[in-house]
Formats: sequence, structure tokens, C-alpha cells
Amino acid sequence: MSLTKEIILEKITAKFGEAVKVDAESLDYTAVVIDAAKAHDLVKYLRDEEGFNFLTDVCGAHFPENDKNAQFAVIYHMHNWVDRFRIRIKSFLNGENPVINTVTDLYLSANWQERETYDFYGIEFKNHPDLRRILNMDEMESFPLRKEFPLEDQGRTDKDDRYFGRLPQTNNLPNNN
Amino acid sequence: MDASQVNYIPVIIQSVFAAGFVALMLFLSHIVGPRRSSKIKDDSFECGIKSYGNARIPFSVKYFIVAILFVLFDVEVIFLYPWAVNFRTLGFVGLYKMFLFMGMLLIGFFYILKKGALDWE
Amino acid sequence: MGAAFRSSTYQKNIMKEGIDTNNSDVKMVAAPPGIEGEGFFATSLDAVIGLARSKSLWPLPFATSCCGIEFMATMASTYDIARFGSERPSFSPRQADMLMVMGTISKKLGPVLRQVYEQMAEPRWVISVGACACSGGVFDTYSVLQGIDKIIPVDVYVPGCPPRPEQIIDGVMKLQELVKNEPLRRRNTPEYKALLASYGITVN
Amino acid sequence: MSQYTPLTKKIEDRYNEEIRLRENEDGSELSILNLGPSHPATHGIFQNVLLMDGERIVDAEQTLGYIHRAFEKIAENRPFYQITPLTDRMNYCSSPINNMGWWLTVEKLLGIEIPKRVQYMRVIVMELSRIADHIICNSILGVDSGAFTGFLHIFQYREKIYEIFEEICGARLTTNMGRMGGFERDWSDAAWAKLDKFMVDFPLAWEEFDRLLTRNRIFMDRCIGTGAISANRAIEYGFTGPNLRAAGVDYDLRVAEPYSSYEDFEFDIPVGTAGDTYDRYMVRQQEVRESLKIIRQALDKMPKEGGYHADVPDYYLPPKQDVYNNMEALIYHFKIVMGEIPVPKGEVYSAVEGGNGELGFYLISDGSRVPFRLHFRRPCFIYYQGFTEMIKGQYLSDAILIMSSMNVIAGELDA
Repeated sequence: MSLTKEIILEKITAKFGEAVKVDAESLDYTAVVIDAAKAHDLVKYLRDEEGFNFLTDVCGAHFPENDKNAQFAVIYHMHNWVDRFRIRIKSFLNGENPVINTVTDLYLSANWQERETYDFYGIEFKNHPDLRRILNMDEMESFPLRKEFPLEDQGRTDKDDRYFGRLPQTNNLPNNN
Repeated sequence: MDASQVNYIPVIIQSVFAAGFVALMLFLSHIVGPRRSSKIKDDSFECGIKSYGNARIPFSVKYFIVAILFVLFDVEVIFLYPWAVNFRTLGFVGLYKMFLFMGMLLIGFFYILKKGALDWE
Repeated sequence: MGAAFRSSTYQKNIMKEGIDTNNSDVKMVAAPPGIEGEGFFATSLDAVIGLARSKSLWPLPFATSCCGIEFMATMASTYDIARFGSERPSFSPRQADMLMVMGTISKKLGPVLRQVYEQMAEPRWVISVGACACSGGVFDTYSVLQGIDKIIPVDVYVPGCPPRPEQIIDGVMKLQELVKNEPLRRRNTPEYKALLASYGITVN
Repeated sequence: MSQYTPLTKKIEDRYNEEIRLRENEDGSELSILNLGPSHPATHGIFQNVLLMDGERIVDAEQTLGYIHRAFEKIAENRPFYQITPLTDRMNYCSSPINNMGWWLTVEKLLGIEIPKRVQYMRVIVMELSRIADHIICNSILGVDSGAFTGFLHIFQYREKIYEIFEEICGARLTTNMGRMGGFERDWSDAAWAKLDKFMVDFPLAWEEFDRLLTRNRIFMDRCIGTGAISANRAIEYGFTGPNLRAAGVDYDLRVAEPYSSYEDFEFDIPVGTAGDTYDRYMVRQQEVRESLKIIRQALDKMPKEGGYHADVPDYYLPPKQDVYNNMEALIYHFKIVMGEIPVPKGEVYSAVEGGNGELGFYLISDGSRVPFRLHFRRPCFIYYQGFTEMIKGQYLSDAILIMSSMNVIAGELDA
């Protein structure tokens, strides 16, 4: 039975009820927004019953303007190779301490991607086998991909901000190089 | 210094020159190259990170056994050289002697194979 | 060319360009300045050692990213770097003369690069190949070291992102000029010690 | 630079229990070996701390991030056409594929229709850079197992591919090729001539290289049976690309989700059986022949008219003489250069079959001139997790071969 957007959405809403909403943002594949608590079960359901045998991608995102408990998001991309059908699952997390449980027990490929998301955004993945920084230095305290974290290296001495039209603002971020 | 020893002189000169050249190069690089030692430089190189622990750990004895066996059979080859050089003058007698020599070594070899010194697992 | 050894004068002897006997494009390496006589040729020890060193610089290819692949092209048969005496790349700093830092050096890699540099045997030179190594290049971010001259002294900078193999070889040739004219006593001069001290490299 | 306890110490503390327990009967202990950042065998900068029992590997632990350059953070501060130089510094062995992948994502977001001719030209460029990527991977696999001549011989043809790229976009390695809707200029006759010449003499050289290594007794003994991974284990670890096809799964994005008119070409997907180093090598060898087939078909069926870019004045820079002559071109030029292009709000995920696997671009745009969030699905980063399982129980020298046969590229690993 080839999957279509309606079939899969109706199955998911049947199974998860109001915890699931269709994500209007997506311009291409079916996208679903689900509560953080139920994300693990949805991924498990899709893998076992719906034949989504491949977890393409896990990544995070930071929406500073959203309200309090929707400031972070974890986005899963899953792919059903048999029916060539992709789905995107997004779940929003609290801004203060973003916590979601891991899917490494379902897909081993999520291990490092979750570590990378933790490294970039500080999103806690509960019972992840080995959650520590993967790309940045271990001693780095701040989470660099958050919007308030500046891009440029703060320890620079040679690049004078005045030449680049930036006032040399005093930043209160911990100097971490 | 009778005749048979005279024609060894070029060989001696040749070896003196060879050894001399090596000694000169070593001596030259010793006096010319700047020697600089610091704590980090004398540390052992471990792919760029600070090395930790010492390298002297007991390793399996099979490495040592294989190394010694190699040395043993390699020395055997050296004995073949003088024999091979005047192979013709020694004639059949020399041939049988060498067969005897090689036979004994083969017996040693089969002993090793049966004892299983060479199998790696 | 029997070279009589004169005590090496300390002043830098500037090498004059090789004399082009015929205008063929193959330029023979010129003999160092010295006294030419009947059957002998006398020159300073600096010049001889410098010439020998410059023609046998063994690179330590510290290749991290895209410039590393361009160095692979330089090592390959089309732009062969072996023509300049760098046939044997040595990945251990003990037998390396020139540390070719190619590619982005992140802050996590800083201590590693510094350790490799300090464990190189003197006399040692550093070529920083590519914009990322010279100045952090296009990556002005929190995780990239903005130029390796912040942690190790650099002799030759090769611009480009990535530099063409010809540029890398030009960098090597510039370094060969430096090596040819470097006096033997440079490594013991107070300026050199001050330079190393400014990088926090303790030298006894 | 803050001082950090050497990683080997952390690993030793973790394995202390195991080391003390595993007092081998022949008196040898487990030892910790550091296949560290600056090492000839790791082509790139990543570190493996190995727990060794003599020559055999008991356990391994990887450390990445040695050239982490925060691509995703930079991408959030740059307008769309300035992100292509980022993408080709990710997998720098086949950078045009990354560029084309990025342009396909942007065109999917903006809804730009690409003329058939441009799609064919893009297919040619992508297949050329796939050949270049496989040239590097297989020849370096030869170098690691001792066959240096293969590398020296076949690398000239990668130089020839560089020359073709130079004709097209001016750069050899970091190509920054293409614009939204096509190419920045039509391909010069020199590019077509060099391409035809390449298509004539590369297949012969490739067969020569193949004869050098494929049936080579030493190479076969070294590669067959090492680092095998089963098909569902590979899917579990998120393998895609040649490594997955070597394990026996025929998943190839060019066939599963045809993009840029790949459906017009007939080519088959080489699939291995055992998923070991030899299969990965053979899959890449065969894929180069398939790519040559695709390029030949693309050259034959190339539509004559259709120009070299889509007619989308909003996103495609007008030619210079128009900009000086008429008003609209000047306005378009100014708006595009300042980045004020009309970008819809929304999310898009588009993936391309890169040299190493499915290279995905997940773009969240909030209508402003810079992407709100851009995440790269980097195949190297995902399938390198399976490395520990593949080298467990293998010899150290085989682990080196397994690593280079997986074609892990540091730039893509730590993007």
C-alpha cells in the first residue's frame, strides 16, 4: 500500500490524538509537530508499524521569539524506503531546560547526532548512552548555536570592531577560547 | 706482507673510506646541528597529544618467539654464502654435507611447526 | 668541489642570482660565493650547509582540510614536489624539517599543533599554507584559531583558499631561499630565543 | 589554551576495570593505543583511542571536532548565494556535488523551474565530481595497502577533472559553482573539448588502474573479509552511499528520489554482498563506470537550446551590459546583490547523492535574507559511528584500511 500524506496523518492522529498537529511550515514533505513526551513513541510507532526503516537526520533549532516552553525544537527526519515516503517530526522544548528522551535505542545513527545537538544547543537527551560534547572543546561552557551567542571569536585582538561598523560592545559571555 | 695479502690493501682502503665517510657525516651533523632539549621535546611523540603512561607494558610472548625464530633461520642463510661461492670446487662431497646441514635445520623447522610456535591465534 | 672550511663569518651572505650561461629555461643552481682556484673552491661553511639543507627539506604535512587535498595534488605526479627535495614526507616530527600547516586549525587542534611543533628537531621551519592557516581565512568563528602565528612562529605564509599547487611550491621555494641564506648561528642568537620565548616555548 | 587531561587518561580510567580483569594467560595485558590527530593513516584529523590486545583491537573510541568550523552558525549569518562557498568546503573531494545540492535546495524553496539543458549540465558536473571523489578514495586505499603507483598514475586524471572545473567556474577544488537557476556563464568550448578528451582517455586509464589493484593477490588478501558489516546493521547506523551499497542494500538517491532529471538516464547501481573493504572498493570502481555511462548519455541527449540558466530575473544576476543599460536590470542587480530577494517563509529538506552518501540540506527560512536555520545532513558524520563495530576484533593494520575504504572526510565530519 503506497503511503500518502492523508493516510499517514490520519493514522498518526488516530494513534496519538491531540498530541499531534500538522506542521504548516513545511513546503515539501509531510511534517508533524508532536509533544516532546510522545516523540519517542511516535518514532517507535513509525519504525515498527509504518515501515520507516531509516532515520535520516536528527537536528535541533532555536526559536528565541517563541513563548516560554517552545523555544527549542528537535527535528527528526524519517524515510520509508519501500514506499519512498519521507516524514518530518518536530517537537518543541522548554526554553529553560530543554529535555527530551533519546531515540538511540531505536536507531543507532541518532547517537552522535544527538550529541551534536546537545553540543550546539544544550538540549538534554534523557538516558542517552554517553551525552557529552562531540565537536567543540570539552571545556566549552556555552552552547554556540544559540541565537544570542555571537558568531565571531570573542578573543580576537587584531580585528578592530570600529573598522567593521560594529561598536565594541562589552559582552557578558564567558570568554571560552 | 707476501703476495696473497697485498691485494687485500685496496679492500682495506675501501672499507676505511666507507667507515670514515659515515663517521665524518655523523660528526659533522653532531657539531653543526643545534641541540635544543626541553621537557616537551624530550617527551615521547604520541600523535600530537600529551603522552600518558609508559610504553613498557608486558606484551605477548609470541612476538618474541617469532623474532628469535627469524633470526635463527636468517643466520642459516649466511652459512650458505661461502658454500655457494665455491660450490664447484667442493664438488659432491660439499653437496652432501650441505644436505646434512639443511636436513638438521629442516628437522628443527618441522619441530617448530608441530609445536605450534608460529600459529598466531 | 673540495671546500676548505673557513670559520663561518656571522654576517648574512646574500646570495646573488645564478649566472645564466645560456638562456635555456633550466636554471642550474649557482655555486655559493667563494674563492675559485686551480682545482679547489673555498667557501664559508654557512653557505655549504645552507645549500645542502635547502635542497633536502623533509616536509611534515600537517594536512587538515581542503589545502591537504591540494597538497596531495602537489605530491602527485603532475606538480611533483619531490623535484624540490621533499620526496619523503615524515609524519613524525623527529625527522621533519619544515612543518607545512595546511588547512583550518581549530582551537581544539591548537595544543596538538603546538606539541608537534615543539617536538620537531631544530633547525625547523614552518610554512602556513592557505588562508585558514594564515589568518583563520573565511571562518571567523568561535571555534577556529585565527591564524597559527598565534601559537607557533611561522616563516613563510602561502595565501589562497586553497592555494594552487604552484603557489605551494612557490612557498617551498621561498623557504629554500630562506634556508640557503640562514647563518648557522641563528638558532643560538638572543633574538631567536626571544622569539621563542614570546610564544612561551621554553628553550634552555 | 586550557590544559586538558589527555584523552588516553580518561579512556584508561574507563577501561581500568577491564584491563585488570583481562590478565591474558600468556602474561600480556590490554594496552591503550592512540591513533591520534596528526597521523599518516587517518587521512584527515580525527582521533581513535584503541584498546588493544596485542595486535587485535578490543574497543575503540573516536574523538572528532578537530576542524570544527561552525558551518551551521556561519550559514545563519550569510545570504543565500554566499553559502555555496561553505558547502564546497564540506566534502572537498567532490565539492561540485555539494554546490549543486545546495542550489537544488534553494530552488526547491523558491520554486524555480530549471530548463532541461541546465539539468543535464548539472548531472555532468555531479558525475564528474563523483568520479573525482572515487579516484581519491580508491587510490588512497591502494596507498594505505602499499600500492603507491596506482595513486600516482590515476591522480593525473583528477587533475584533468580539475581543468574541466576550472574551465567551467574558474576554481579547481573549492568550486563555488552555479547560481540560483543555473550556471554563472555558459561552458566555454574549451570546457566541452576537455570533457570530450577526458571521456576518451579516462576509461582506458581506469581499466589500467583496475587491473593494477582489483585482482592483486596482496590487495585481495588484505581487503577481503576485513571490516564487514551486515545490511541491517548498516541501516541501523545510518549508512548511505557506497558503504551501504557495499553491504548489499541498493539505496541510491539518484534512483530512489530522482532529482535534476536523473530519471532520463539508464544506469545500474553496483551492490556488494559482504560489506567488507573489498566490496566498498569494488562498488566504487563500478560506480565510476556507471558515472561515465551517465555522462556519455547526458552528452548525447543534451538539448541544444535552453541556455545555461532559468529565466528568473528575481534571483539570477542580470548580465553586466544590461545592468548598465536598462533600469530593471539595475534594480534586479542591486536587490540580488544586497540580498533582498523575495524568499518565502517555510522549511525545506532536499537531499543529493553525494560522494559518500545522502547529503541533505534542511533549510528553515523565515523570509529574511539569511536562512533562519540551515542543517547539513553529513553522511560521513553519521556512518562513522559504525567504525567501532567494524574494527572490533580486527588487526590494527586492517583498521587503517577500513577507515580509508569508508572514505571519511574530516571537512564533512566536523562541519
